[in-house]
Formats: sequence, C-alpha cells, structure tokens
Amino acid sequence: MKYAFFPGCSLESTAWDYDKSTRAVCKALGIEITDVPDWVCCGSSPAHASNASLSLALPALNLHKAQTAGYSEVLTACASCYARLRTANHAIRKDPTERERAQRIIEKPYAGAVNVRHILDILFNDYGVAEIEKRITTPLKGLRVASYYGCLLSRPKEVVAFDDAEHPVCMDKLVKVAGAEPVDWPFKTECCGASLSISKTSVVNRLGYKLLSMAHRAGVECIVVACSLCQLNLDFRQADAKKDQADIPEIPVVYITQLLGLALGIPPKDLGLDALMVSAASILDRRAATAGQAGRRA
Amino acid sequence: MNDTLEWTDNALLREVERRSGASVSACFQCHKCSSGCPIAPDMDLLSSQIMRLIHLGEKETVLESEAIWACASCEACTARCPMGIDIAAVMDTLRMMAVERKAALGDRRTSSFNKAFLSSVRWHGRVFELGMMTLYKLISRDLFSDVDKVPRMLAKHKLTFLPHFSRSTKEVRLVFNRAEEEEKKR
Amino acid sequence: MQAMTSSNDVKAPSGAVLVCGAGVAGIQASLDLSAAGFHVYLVEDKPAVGGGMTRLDKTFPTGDCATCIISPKLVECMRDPNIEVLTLADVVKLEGEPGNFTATVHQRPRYVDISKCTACGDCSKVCPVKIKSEFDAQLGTRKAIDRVYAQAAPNAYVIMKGPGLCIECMRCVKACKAGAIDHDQVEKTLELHVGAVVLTPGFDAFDASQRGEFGFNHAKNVLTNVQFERMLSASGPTQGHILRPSDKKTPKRLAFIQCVGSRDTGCGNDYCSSVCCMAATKESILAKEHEPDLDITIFFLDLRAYGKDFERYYERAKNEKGVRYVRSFISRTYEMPDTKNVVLKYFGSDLKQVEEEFDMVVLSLGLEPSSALLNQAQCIGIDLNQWGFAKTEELKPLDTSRAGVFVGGVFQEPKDIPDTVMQASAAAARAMALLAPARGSQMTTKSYPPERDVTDEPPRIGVFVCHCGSNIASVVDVERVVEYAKHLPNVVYAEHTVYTCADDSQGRMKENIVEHRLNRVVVASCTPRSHEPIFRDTLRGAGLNPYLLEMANIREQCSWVHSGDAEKATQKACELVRMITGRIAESRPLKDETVPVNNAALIVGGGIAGMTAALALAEQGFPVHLVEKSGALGGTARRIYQTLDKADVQAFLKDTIARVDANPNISVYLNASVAEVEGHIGSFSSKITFNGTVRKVDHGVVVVATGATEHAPQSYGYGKNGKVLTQLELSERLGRNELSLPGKATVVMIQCVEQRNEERPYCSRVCCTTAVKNALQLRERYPNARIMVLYRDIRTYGFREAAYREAREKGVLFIRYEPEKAPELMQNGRLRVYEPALGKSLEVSPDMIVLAAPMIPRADRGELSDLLRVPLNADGFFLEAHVKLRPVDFASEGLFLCGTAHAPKSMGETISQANAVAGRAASILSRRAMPISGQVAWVDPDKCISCMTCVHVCPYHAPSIGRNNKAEIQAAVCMGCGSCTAECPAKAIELRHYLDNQILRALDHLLAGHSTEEIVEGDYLEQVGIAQQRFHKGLE
Amino acid sequence: MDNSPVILAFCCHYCAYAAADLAGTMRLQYPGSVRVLRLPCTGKIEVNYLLAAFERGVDGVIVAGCLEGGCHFQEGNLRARRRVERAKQLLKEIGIEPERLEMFNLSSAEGTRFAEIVSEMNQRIAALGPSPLRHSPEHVEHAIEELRENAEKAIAGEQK
Ligand SMILES: Cc1cc2nc3c(=O)[nH]c(=O)nc-3n(C[C@H](O)[C@H](O)[C@H](O)COP(=O)(O)OP(=O)(O)OC[C@H]3O[C@@H](n4cnc5c(N)ncnc54)[C@H](O)[C@@H]3O)c2cc1C
Ligand SMILES: Cc1cc2nc3c(=O)[nH]c(=O)nc-3n(C[C@H](O)[C@H](O)[C@H](O)COP(=O)(O)OP(=O)(O)OC[C@H]3O[C@@H](n4cnc5c(N)ncnc54)[C@H](O)[C@@H]3O)c2cc1C
Ligand code: SF4
Ligand code: SF4
Ligand code: SF4
Ligand code: SF4
Ligand code: SF4
Ligand code: SF4
Ligand code: SF4
Ligand code: SF4
Repeated sequence: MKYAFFPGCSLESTAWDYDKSTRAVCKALGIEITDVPDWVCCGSSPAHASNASLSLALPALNLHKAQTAGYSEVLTACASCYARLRTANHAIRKDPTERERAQRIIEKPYAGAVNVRHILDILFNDYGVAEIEKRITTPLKGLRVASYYGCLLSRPKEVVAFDDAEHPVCMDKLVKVAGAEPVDWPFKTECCGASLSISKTSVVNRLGYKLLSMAHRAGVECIVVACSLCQLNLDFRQADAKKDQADIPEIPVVYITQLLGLALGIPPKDLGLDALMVSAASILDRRAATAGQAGRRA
Repeated sequence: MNDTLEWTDNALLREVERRSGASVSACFQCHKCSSGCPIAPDMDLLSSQIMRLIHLGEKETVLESEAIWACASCEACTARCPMGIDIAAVMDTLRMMAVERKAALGDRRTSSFNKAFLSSVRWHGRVFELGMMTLYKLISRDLFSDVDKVPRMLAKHKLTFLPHFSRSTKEVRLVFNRAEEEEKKR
Repeated sequence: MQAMTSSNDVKAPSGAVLVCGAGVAGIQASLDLSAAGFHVYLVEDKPAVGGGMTRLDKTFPTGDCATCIISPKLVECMRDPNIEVLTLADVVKLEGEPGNFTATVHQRPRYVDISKCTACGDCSKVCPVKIKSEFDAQLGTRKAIDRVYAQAAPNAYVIMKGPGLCIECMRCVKACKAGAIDHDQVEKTLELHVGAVVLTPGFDAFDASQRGEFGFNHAKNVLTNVQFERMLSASGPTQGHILRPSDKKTPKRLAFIQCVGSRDTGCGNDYCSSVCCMAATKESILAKEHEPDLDITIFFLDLRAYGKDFERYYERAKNEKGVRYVRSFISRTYEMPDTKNVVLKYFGSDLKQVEEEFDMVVLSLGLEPSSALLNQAQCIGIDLNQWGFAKTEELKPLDTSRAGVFVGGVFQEPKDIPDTVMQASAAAARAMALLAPARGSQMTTKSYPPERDVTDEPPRIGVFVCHCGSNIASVVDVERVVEYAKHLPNVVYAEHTVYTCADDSQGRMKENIVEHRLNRVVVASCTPRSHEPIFRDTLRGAGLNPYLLEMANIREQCSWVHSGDAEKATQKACELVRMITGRIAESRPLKDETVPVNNAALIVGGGIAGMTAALALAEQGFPVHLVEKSGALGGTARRIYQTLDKADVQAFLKDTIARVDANPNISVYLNASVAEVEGHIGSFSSKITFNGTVRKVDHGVVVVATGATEHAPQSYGYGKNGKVLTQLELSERLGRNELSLPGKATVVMIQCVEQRNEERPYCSRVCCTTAVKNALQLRERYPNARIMVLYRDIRTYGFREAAYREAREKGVLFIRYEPEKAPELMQNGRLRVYEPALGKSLEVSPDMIVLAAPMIPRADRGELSDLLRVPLNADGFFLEAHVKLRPVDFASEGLFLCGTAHAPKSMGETISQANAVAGRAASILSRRAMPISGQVAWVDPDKCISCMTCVHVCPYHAPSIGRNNKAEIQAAVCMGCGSCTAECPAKAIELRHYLDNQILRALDHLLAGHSTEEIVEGDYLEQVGIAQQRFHKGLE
Repeated sequence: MDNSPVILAFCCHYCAYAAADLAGTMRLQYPGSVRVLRLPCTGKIEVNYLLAAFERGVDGVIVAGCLEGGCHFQEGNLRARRRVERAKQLLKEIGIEPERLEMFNLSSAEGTRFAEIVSEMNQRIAALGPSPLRHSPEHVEHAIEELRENAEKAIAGEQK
C-alpha cells in the first residue's frame, strides 16, 4: 500500500504529534507514505469563507503535485485538509466550469483523477481491522473510550463521508481492535467549533465543555479524535472550557493514531504523547497493566 | 432590525441564490437548521431567521448580523435541511457579501483571522502560526485573548519562532493573484 | 337489464376482475365487485390480507378500533364464493386489452395447505426458530412457522424460508396433526382471464434509517409510528402498554417528530403523506387515555387537519387532552448515555434554541408507494409519477395510463382510511362500467336440495363435538362431552370427529342428518364467527334450513383459555353444549326474503358529483333521474377554470354536460326539486316538481349530491372594498381573463378567513391548494407582482405539496400568522401582519386582497334532510353511516351521498366519491331482487299499543305506524340489532333468531329450574386470585 | 359438577364476542366460571333477560358491548347501559347485590381486556359468595333429567 501524504500546516506545527504518530503507525503496519512534494496550504476554512476560487485552486495545486509524482491516492490525517481537498476535488470532478476555473488558476491540467483519503478510511477500509488485530501487542484492556469524529469527516455526506454520516462507527471499531472499550455517546459528530478556535474562543469553550461533560456522563476515560482542530479544541482548551465548571475530571484527548500506536507497542515518545496538555498517564497505566500478559502471548 | 419590516422585492433573494447555488426560496421555515445549529446560543439571528430575512429582502439586517460570523461551517444545517438548501453555503455567501460591502462588520474577528491566515499562506505557502496569530491580533484588535496560551504552545513545540516554507511560494503567490482575478469575474 | 353474453364469443368482455393488493382498499373493491355480479381474483403479496390497517390500534377521527372495522370485512371477503384470494402472489405480466386481459400471477409457496390448516398453533409451539415479527414492526417475536397476526385471514400458518429463518428441522411436520405442512411446495404460475384490473397495492412506511439524524436503530427509545401503533394495540407486543424499549418503564415525557421522510426533498419524498399529522394526534389521544400523566409534545411543521371533523379532533387533543404542539422541526436526537432519555433541541416560541429531554420519541414516518409494486409496474404496463405512485390526472383520479387498469387507495396518493375506502369503491365502479355487459357471467352460485319442512316436528338434535386436532381434545375430554350430550333433552344423536370442518366430516354430517332425521344441529368446536357460515352451508346441503344450526364455542372460549384445568374445561364444555341445546330447541326455520328492485336511481343535485354519479350509473345501464334546483348543470365548478395540473375545467364540464344530455338513460330535471320520497331500499317512489308540474318516479336508490357554497366573508371590508375578493372570485376572474392589475402589483392572500374558529370549527380543505394554484397563475401573468400568502397552516396535503414548493421557488412569499394576531387592514389601506418567526410586524400596501372564505353547506339542506330522514353533522354537512366502514352510504340502506354535500373536497375527490356511490349503488341496482336477512324484527299487531317507541328507537327508520295504526317493520330496512325489541313496552316485537324463548331456554338449560329450595354454599376459595397477571411479551 | 360460581356474559357479536375469541387465540388464561351468550348487539339486552338469569341462579352477569361511540348499530350499547342500570336498581330492591351485574365496553382487539374483565368479575363474585338464588348441581341435573323425559315423551307421542 502506497500513498502520497499531505500533512498540511497543522501537522507541521500545532499537531506535530499527530504527524509523528501517523507516520509511526503507518510504518508499524507497513503502509508506505511519501509526502506530496512541495505541498502548500490547502487554504483551510479562511479561503473557503472568503475566496471560493482560492479554496478550489490550492487543493487542485496540491493534488496535481501528487499526480505528477505518480500517485493516485492522497492520504491526509488532518480532517480539515481532508474536507477541503475532497470538496475541491469533488467540484472539479462534477462541475466542468469549476474544473476549468481551477485549471485556469493553477495553469495545470488537473481534472480530479487523484483520490483523497483520510487516515481513518485507509486504516478501516483499506487495511482492515482484521489485519490490524494481528499486530496488536499491548491491548488497552478495559479503557473506556469515546470516539469523536466531529463535523469535517461527516459532512457534507456526499462529499466526505466514508462511514454512516450520523452514526459513524469506524473509529469505534479501531478502538475495539486496540483492545479498549468503545463507548457509544450522542455527540460523535457534533461540532467543536473547529474554525472558530482562534477568533471566537468563548464559543469554542462552550462547545468544548458540552462535549467533555457528555463524554464524562458516558463514563469514558479518554476521547479519541482524528482531526487536529478537534484535538486542539478539546485538549489544549480543556482547562479553559472547564474553568467555571469544575465538575468533570481531566479527560485525555488523543489521536486515533496515538491510541492505536500504543496498542501496537510503539513507545509513547514516538507517538508524541508528550505534546498533550492533558496527560495521557492514565492510558499508559492501563497499557502497563496489560502489557506483561500481552507480551507473554506475543 | 427595524420593528416593522417592509417586503421590498426578491432582489436579495435572487442574488443570494445565484451566488450560493442554494434554493433559499424553497425554505418553508421548518426551523430544522436553527434547532440543530451548535452555535445557535451564540447567534443574534438563527439560520432560519436569516432565510426569512433574505426572503423579505432585509439586506442590511442580514449583512450586519453577528450570526454570519459566528457560523462554524459545520454543515449540520445543510446536511439535514428537508428542502436540500445548502445553508452553510448561504452563510459563506453572506460573509463574502458583507466583506464586499466594506461597511462595519457584525463581528470583525473571524474575517480578521481569515485575512491573517491567508496572508500567511500567500507569503510562506504554508501557515506560519505565530506570525499569523500576531497579524490576526493586530487586525482584529483582539490583543489579549489566548496570549496566555503562547508560552505553553511554545513549550509543547506546537508553535515555532521560524516559519515553515514551501518551496512553491512563488507559484502560490501567482495562484493567489489569479484566484482574486477569477473572483472579480463572478 | 343485464346482458348475458355467451362465453364462446371471444370479443365479449370477461366478467372477472383482478384486484391487486388486499389492504382495506382491495378488500372494499372486491366486496363491491362481487356484490355487483363480478368474479374477483384478489392478489396479495403478503401471507395475509388486510394491509396497513390491521397494524393500527384505533383510527382517527372517530377513535374506532381498526380491527373492529376491518375484521368483519376480512371475514366477509374470505367467505365470499366469488372472491378468490391468492396470498403470497405477484402479478408478473398483463397482456391483452380492456375487457380481455390475461394476467400471469406467480404464487409463492406457503408450505402450509390453507385448506387443511386449522390454525391450532401446534407447529409454532415446537418450532425452534424465533424471529422478529415484521407485523409488530420488529417489536415482538414470532416463529419461523406462525401466523402473521392473531386475527390474520386466511387463518392459516405460514413458514418463512430464507437466511436466518426456517432451518428445516421438520419438527412442525411431526407436530401438525392435520397434515397441513408441506416443505416441498413450489411456486405456482396462474393465468387469469380478466376484464379489468384494480390496483390497490397501498404503501410501505418510510425507512427511518434513511434519515439517520433521528436516531432510529441507534437510540433505543426512538420508535416509529408504526411501532407505536403496535405498542398501543391491545393485541400488540406489549398488550397495549406504553413501555420504553430500554427499560420497559412507562415514559413520562413523549415527543413526536412529524414529517420524517415526507415533505423532504433530501430523500426524494417532497410530497406530504397526508395522514401522519392526524395519526400522531390520534396516537397522542390514545396514549393519554392509556397513561393520563403522560406529557406529550408534537413537533410539527404545518398541522394538516384538513378532513371531515379533523379540526375538531385536533382541537380536542390540544385543549382537552393537553397535547402540546410545537412548530419546529427537530434536527437530530441525542440519546443520553446513562438514562437513555432523548434530548431534542427546537426553535422555541421565544425565538431561541431550546433544549428539552424526553423519555421516548416517536417518528411520524411518511407513506411511500408499495415497493412490491414498484418492481411490477412495468409488467403491468402503467406509468408511475415521479415518486413511484400511480400516475393519474386530477380529473381522472381512478384511471391509470393503461386503459382497463384502475387504481384506488394510497397507491394513487397518500390518504386516510375513509378516502381509501371511498376511492376503492370508485375504482371498482370504473371496472363495473367497463364490464357491464358481462355482469353476472362468471358468478358462482351453489344449488341446494329442496328444504325439508320441519315446522311441525319436535326437535331432534344432533351434536357434533370436534377435537380440532388436539386443540380441543388435549384439554377437553371430548368423549365425555359426547356421552353427556347424548343424555340431554331432545338430543337424538351425538358424535365426535377430529376435524368437523374437514370435507369428509361434513359429508358424514349430511348423512347423519338424513339417517337420524335430525332437524337441529349443534356443532361444538371453534368460534361461529369464522365457521358458522360453513356449517350453515352443510345444513343447506342436507336439506335443512340454515338457521337450525347452533355452535358451542369450546375452543377459543374454553380449551384455549382453560388449558391448565382439563376437568373444569370439560365441565364447562358440557355446560356450553347444554345451554346451546336449550336454545336450539326453540330455533325456527327462517326464510331470507327478497324485495324487488327497481333499477333506476334518483340523484339530487346536478354538480360534478351528481353528473359523475349519473354517468357512472347510466353507463352501466341503469336509468337515472337527475334533479337540479338551478337552471343549469355544473354547480360550483362553473366558476373554476383550471385544475392544479392545468386541466381545462370548463372544457371538462362542457364535455360532461354533453355526455349527460346525450345519455338516453339519464333524465335531467332542471329548476326542479324533490317533493316527496317514500319507500325503502330497492323500491322508492318520489315526486319531482319542475316547471310547475309534478312527476312521480320509481327508483331503487337515492343519491344526495347537493354540494356546498362559498360563504360571503364579513371581514377585511369584503363587499365594500373593491380590492377585496374571495379565492373563488379570483379563480373566476383569472379564468375569464377579467383581472387588471398593475405590473408590479402587490397581492395579499389571507387564508382561513372566518373558518377554523369557534363558529366554523372545520377546515375547507381546498382553499390552501386554491391559493397556491391562483398564486402560480398570477405569477405567470404578472411576473413582477409581489404575491404574499398569509396562512395559519398550509394544508397542501399529498402531491399538492409540490405545487406549494413551486410557488415558493417562484418567489411567492408565504407568511404564517397566528389567529390571535390576525392580519389587520388599516385605515390607510396598508395591511399589517405579525411574523411569528421573527417576532416583528410586516407591512405592505396591497393592490388586491384575496380571502380564503369557508365552504359552507347549502342554506336549504334541512329540507332535504327532513324529506329523506338523513342526518346532518354539527357543521351542517350530510352525515354518512360510518366514517370508515360506509363513507358514501347513509345509515338507512339504499341512500347515498357524495361531493361537497358530504364535506369540503376538491373536484378530483368529488369525482372519486361520486364513482364510489355508483359502485355501491350498482350492487343494489344490478339485482332483480335484494335478499334480506331473515334475522329481522317483527311486530305482533295484537300486542302493539301504537306507542311509537320503536319508531324513535330504531336508528335505521325501519318501523313505522302502518295501516291499522299498528307498528310495522320493513324487513328490507331492519338491520336486526334488536334495540326495538328491548324497548317496546308492550313486548310486541320479536327479533327473529333471537326470540325471547331461545334466550330464556338457553338460560334454563344453563341453570335449570326456578325453585329456590336447595341453596348451597359455593367452594369459591380456589377460584380467588387465579386472575391472570398482565404479561408483557419480549420487547427486544 | 362443583360449586364454583357461574357467570353469564352477554356479548355483542362485533366487539365483545370477538374479543373473547381473541383472548383464546392469544391463549390467555382466565377463570372457567364464565359462559358466553352471543347477541347481535347489546341493544338487544332486555332487563328481563338480566333478571331471568339471576332468577335461574347465576351468580353474576356481565354485559359486554362495543366501545362507546363504536357500536356497530349506532347506539345499542348506550341503551344497554341504561337498562343495566335499571336492572341493578331492581336487583337492589329484591335484595341481590347489584354488583353482581356489570356492563363493560371493549373493542374486538382487546382480548386481554376480556380476560381481565372475567377475572375481575370472578373475584368480585367470589367475594360476594354464591347467589341467594343458586341451586345445587344435583338440582340442576335433576331438572335437566325432567326436561329430557318430557322431550322424550313428546317425541314418542309424535311417533305414535
Ligand atoms: C402509523 C399510521 C397510522 C395511521 N392511522 C390512521 C388512522 O388512524 N386513520 C386513518 O384513516 N388512516 C390511518 N392511516 C392510514 C391508513 O393506514 C391507510 O389509509 C390505509 O391503510 C390504506 O389502505 P390501502 O389498502 O390503500 O393500502 P395498504 O393498507 O397498504 O394495503 C395494500 C396491500 O397491498 C399489498 N400489496 C402491496 N404491493 C402488492 C403487490 N405488488 N401485489 C400484491 N399485493 C401487494 C400489501 O401487502 C397490502 O396488504 C395510518 C397510517 C399509518 C402508517
Ligand atoms: C369556494 C370554493 C372554491 C373551490 N375551489 C376549488 C378548486 O380550486 N379546485 C378544486 O378541485 N375544487 C374546488 N372547489 C371544490 C369543487 O367546487 C367541488 O369539489 C365540486 O365542484 C363539488 O361538486 P358537487 O357536485 O358536490 O357540488 P356543487 O358544485 O355545489 O353542485 C351541487 C348542485 O346541486 C344543486 N342543488 C343543491 N341543492 C339542491 C336540491 N335541494 N335539489 C336539487 N338540486 C340541488 C346545486 O344547484 C348545484 O348545482 C371549490 C369549492 C368551493 C366552494
Ligand atoms: S432547515 Fe431548510 S427549510 Fe427548514 S428553516 Fe432551515 S433552511 Fe428553511
Ligand atoms: S453551518 Fe453554521 S449555521 Fe449551519 S449549523 Fe453549522 S454553525 Fe450553524
Ligand atoms: S399444526 Fe398444522 S393445522 Fe395446526 S396451525 Fe400448524 S399447520 Fe396449521
Ligand atoms: S421445519 Fe422450519 S418451520 Fe418447521 S419447526 Fe423446523 S424451523 Fe420451524
Ligand atoms: S404535514 Fe403531511 S407529511 Fe408532515 S406529518 Fe403532517 S400529514 Fe404527515
Ligand atoms: S385556508 Fe382553507 S384549506 Fe387552508 S387551512 Fe384554512 S380552511 Fe383549511
Ligand atoms: S314500541 Fe311496541 S307497542 Fe310501541 S309502536 Fe312499536 S311495536 Fe307497537
Ligand atoms: S331490530 Fe334494530 S334495525 Fe330492526 S327495526 Fe329494530 S331497531 Fe330497527
């Protein structure tokens, strides 16, 4: 399995741990990923919100680079990049005027031939839980985990969804394969305020609190995410979100690649767990408890 | 918003429909969008009310509203509207129309952030977070929010003092220029 | 009158009709066709007939029990020798032409022989495979071999084969004593020669998982309305208890979400399902009756209470039952992880988002066209509309795109039961008109030996006790019952058989009747509700009068309910037999009489309804007297020019009038009225006055089609201000091109003017659609006009919803107003209205104001009501016999009603109903004589004291005071209820077959003797406390 | 035959009798004391029948008709209710507990309700004890025997 990897700006900075753990997990599973040469920012929501042509062209430029490098599948980990690349690609494929516009701006003949894929999709649908299961060495037994998909991986359904848009399950299945216990909760696809993270912190904090308290109500020990914005809003802003309401304990918010990495036996530092604001110590303890037993079996 | 509204004509409705590609006129005021919007508690007008105001041609009220800037583009509304109206796209369109109009915005923070973000991309090819944040704060005059976070982010290596550069910066600048040209053509 | 064509003439039409889909529509159509002299093949996809209605608990707007309404029809249908029911069958090909079709039907195997299965359930008991019950919408369970539901017809079991179903263990084969099971059955192909096809395949409920946001299949306490109906049903999986699936507790807060899968472009169903607003209202009322403390909230968009008496029902739910109606759609459901409660968010009345928690949520699913038929439409050769329903035209609602193939029920458009029943009768009438020459050509009639006169013989009773396989015999000691019976008074013969209803047993019964000179027969077996007709037929075959049969129900009411105590059950069986032998000793032979039928119809009112009914009857060959009060035919439709689907109404009207005038069977009386009506079903005699003359006519039926008019509003300056007109006036001006408005005119339409209020608590049904139609026409002519519709609820039910959307898309502005803040026309000519979703007022300067004025009954309706002795409802419209069972009949037989005289309705609906009347009337007019049941009341003139009590008591006006001043009961009119007999102070009336003697003698035998000498102490203790606990079946 | 109570149930054809059948189809279990007599409609119930039943010694009488408003003959069940009330009055006057007689309304889908009604009445009657007019089983058998002999005589007479 070979993919061109589009890390995107956040994986280079605020989400370097996501970058690190994605690369580590792919390596451990034998998924070959190579960075899109000279990739540029996808424009993210600012381009989308202020200049439709730009939000079409920047993804097209990147996808064309991947195509030129000989790839037909581009892998992203950041859900926002995924959504932007996919939305632009969808428009380019479906709508000839959009296609022509994109080609005029980037001055390249890109016509939508490349597939944009998210790491969850790859792990769940291409690689498959059965294969992953074979490689699990230290299952996180009994760890109660809420999967949080957010909105970017679910909507619009026709463009981005690779799972049930209202009740997605793929991350829960991966959690299960990691030996942990996926917990059903109602906010799987609720919005965390993603793009408002910097400009409207009060809104993001309110939404963060809602999500965290619901996760707590569901009795989870950890939230797993697949989007750098979600992680930022729930982990980095967790203290702020709970400021006025001290009724919920700290809940670590980890990337699915970090959780899976642990179960695959990858050392925590190779997964960037030290970047978390809310310590993942509780998860590590859980792993330690089962490590010996699992190690014997392996 | 005035206390008494006046139904002028369908001009605003038709403009928004043309630019967003969404059939706003089909809206039958079921309020499903408003009831599912995660940001609704922080909005001065709810999405279904915005649809109604568009019907009524209340251009100023809509474009001055804070709500269009509060929208997080989560598309919960679009995904579930029984009339298949892309409400999120309408919000995008309204934001663009509000910026074009060059009058005071209902909320400048989001648009400032967008400006800062894109200028970072324009010059580096990728986002340089620290620089972008500084720029954002200058434009938005929202100087103090989040300043406490910067040291922590630096400590966790989430922010760096040096920008990342793509090797395609020149190409990117050209793309920006051409995209702006394209937008004007619309 | 009926032309019988010889069968070797190939060109002659067939006298048989194929009815496809056996819901209430298919059953009604079949019964009507059979009654009118046609053979019917009733093809049903499922193993049992009955359709969607059998799953409902009670029905709006009357609260009638659905089972009570449909069960008798099912029974009647199953026993009708001219209706051949083919279950598990599909039509795969239809060749030929109107009058002569060949239908190819595939019948899937049932693996159980219907004729042998006694529905004992032994097989099901041993079957190891438990599956979720489709009938109970997955709430309950069933076995791989089971019956579809308790009262299923045909009353036979069926094996479900396929993955996860029957594992072919063959235990059922061993268990079945009747030898009914055959695992080797294969699909059969039948070729049926029919003259016409009536399609009634109905609906499937929307698949709730297509709209995942509502959480169906994810949140445990989110149910569909079909599941909720099953839950409310006393015979459903929870025995009528409202229980949350998550913890089987009674919920306290219940929410309904309306329009799930309807009015939804997103899932392609951008039509309204027409019934779910009322169904939710009904389900709320019922739920409140079950659990008075339940708080119920209905989240809705527009409340579509448009039908007869719906508005009152809705008001009752709101005001009397305290059901809360909230006008907001719900975006998604959130199941709380700990409590499994469901949180909903909505747009509250303070114009903010509100969050509220509920214990349970019901989704009001929409109706989609039958998926089974979607696949077959092409084979049948009919066009479907964009949503997959049958394609029809507004003014031809019963005709599909293929000639000779007619349609009725939900498959034509979503509709409720009364409209379904009506339209089914109408579709049947279309088939009757096509095949009129072949009427009676394929009817099965049985011949019987002459009846033995037993009047002077003392009773000689034979008792036949049935084992019913082991159903009775495993509990009741059948042989002991036989021995006991042998010693009962008048019993001369008794025996027991394994299956008394089996063919061979019945043959033997006939022999025994002859051999032992039996003149009374008692069968102790199952319920007479299903088997009495069978055994009555056996008696007739043996030359005995059928009323000399009695049944003792020792299965349903004995062995099955006392299976734990064989001794008591046996004793009870003996006593039941004893009681019934007492009764039968007093039974008398009864003759089912006939009354001669005059085959003409009198139709009062010459609007669309009257003319359509006249043509439908005249084309079947019946003479019609059409009486019109005004100087011209046409009625209200003379003022309407276009239908919603743009058909030319005036051309249609002109054509209809021409056909009426040209038809030699129709006599039209203009400027005429009916002065006198006498007689009863089959033979009426009336006087018509016209042009100063009086004509006496004889006829067999009466049809009331006197229509309705538009009320002249008093508000908004109507009548004084030239800018103000009614919707009907606008229709007229648009049609005549008499409208002149400035190009940029502002037109404001105000809906619900002077209606849906205290004075007129009903909805006129047509005005919302008319407004949409007129707005669209105005938009076409004045592209720059501003058109605004002020409404309370837009009631564009069914496919009219698409026009509502079209109007919005074309820039017509719809603003809702609340009755408390009604639009206000100010002194300065400006109109002000409060926009509730913004909380602001809106002002415009209208150039024209159009009022939706109510449709009101005609001022002179009382005269006709008195003349015909037919009732009016509280709103002044004529009142049908039974809203659901007999929607076009008056309570008195032989009198019918249709059109807007019945209730407000559109032209298309009027046409359907008028055809329905023709279908129902044909079943009377097509006979030379009407059979009337022998079980009727009779007055002994010697005892009658002429007090008139019976005249007042009888709901059907059967008794009257006759020549010698004594009461007389017209047998043709009497329905045999017995109310008069009980009320007559002189005890002068007897109800035949329920004579006082029969009842008293039964009591004598139950507990014989009058003396009170030997009074004993009872040993009751063991009886105390054995009352069965209510139990709940699994609710997984 | 034993001395357990005997309850007579007058059931209308369309609803109550159908519900009794459904109770059987659902295999519900209820006390064996009840005997059902079918009528076309409860509107046929006469005060006379109710009294005659008590006179002959039944311990309790159930009158069961359609739901109010759901009568297949419009309002027979409403009339029946009035007559049941009248009969109760008369019973009271002659010293029989009026609670021995009760009218119920149920739909044909309410098999469970039918079983409940029987259980309810059975308990009520059991608590009241046997009717003061109740005869011994031997007496009943004896009376039947007499009736049989009379009938045989009649048949014999006819044959002569
Ligand atoms: C939840 C709910 C509550 C309701 N409550 C009420 C109420 O209170 N009052 C009221 O008036 N109405 C109510 N309705 C509406 C009512 O159910 C319908 O009006 C009525 O059932 C329509 O009857 P039908 O015969 O047209 O269709 P159906 O009842 O659907 O019957 C159609 C029959 O045709 C069969 N069939 C389908 N396709 C084929 C085929 N290809 N070949 C052969 N057979 C086929 C089906 O198996 C079925 O037996 C309710 C509906 C729902 C969903
Ligand atoms: C205001 C209004 C607007 C409407 N708009 C539409 C619409 O846009 N689209 C649509 O499809 N439908 C519409 N309708 C409904 C449509 O008009 C009716 O469905 C249809 O015309 C009814 O026909 P009818 O024969 O039942 O009654 P009518 O048309 O009223 O005809 C009844 C006839 O009976 C005669 N009559 C009355 N009393 C007697 C008597 N005692 N003896 C003899 N003759 C008598 C009358 O003179 C009349 O000719 C509207 C109705 C109204 C009232
Ligand atoms: S969900 Fe769609 S139809 Fe409903 S109010 Fe919002 S935009 Fe209008
Ligand atoms: S896209 Fe915007 S308006 Fe729509 S639900 Fe999300 S935040 Fe609300
Ligand atoms: S055991 Fe036989 S007779 Fe009884 S229900 Fe089953 S198939 Fe029918
Ligand atoms: S053969 Fe099939 S239906 Fe019969 S008992 Fe076995 S599993 Fe059940
Ligand atoms: S508006 Fe129509 S589709 Fe919606 S619930 Fe009411 S009847 Fe059903
Ligand atoms: S305008 Fe007419 S059809 Fe519409 S709701 Fe009012 S009364 Fe009913
Ligand atoms: S109630 Fe009886 S007495 Fe009175 S009129 Fe009728 S039959 Fe005669
Ligand atoms: S038995 Fe019923 S229908 Fe017949 S006359 Fe008496 S009251 Fe009327």
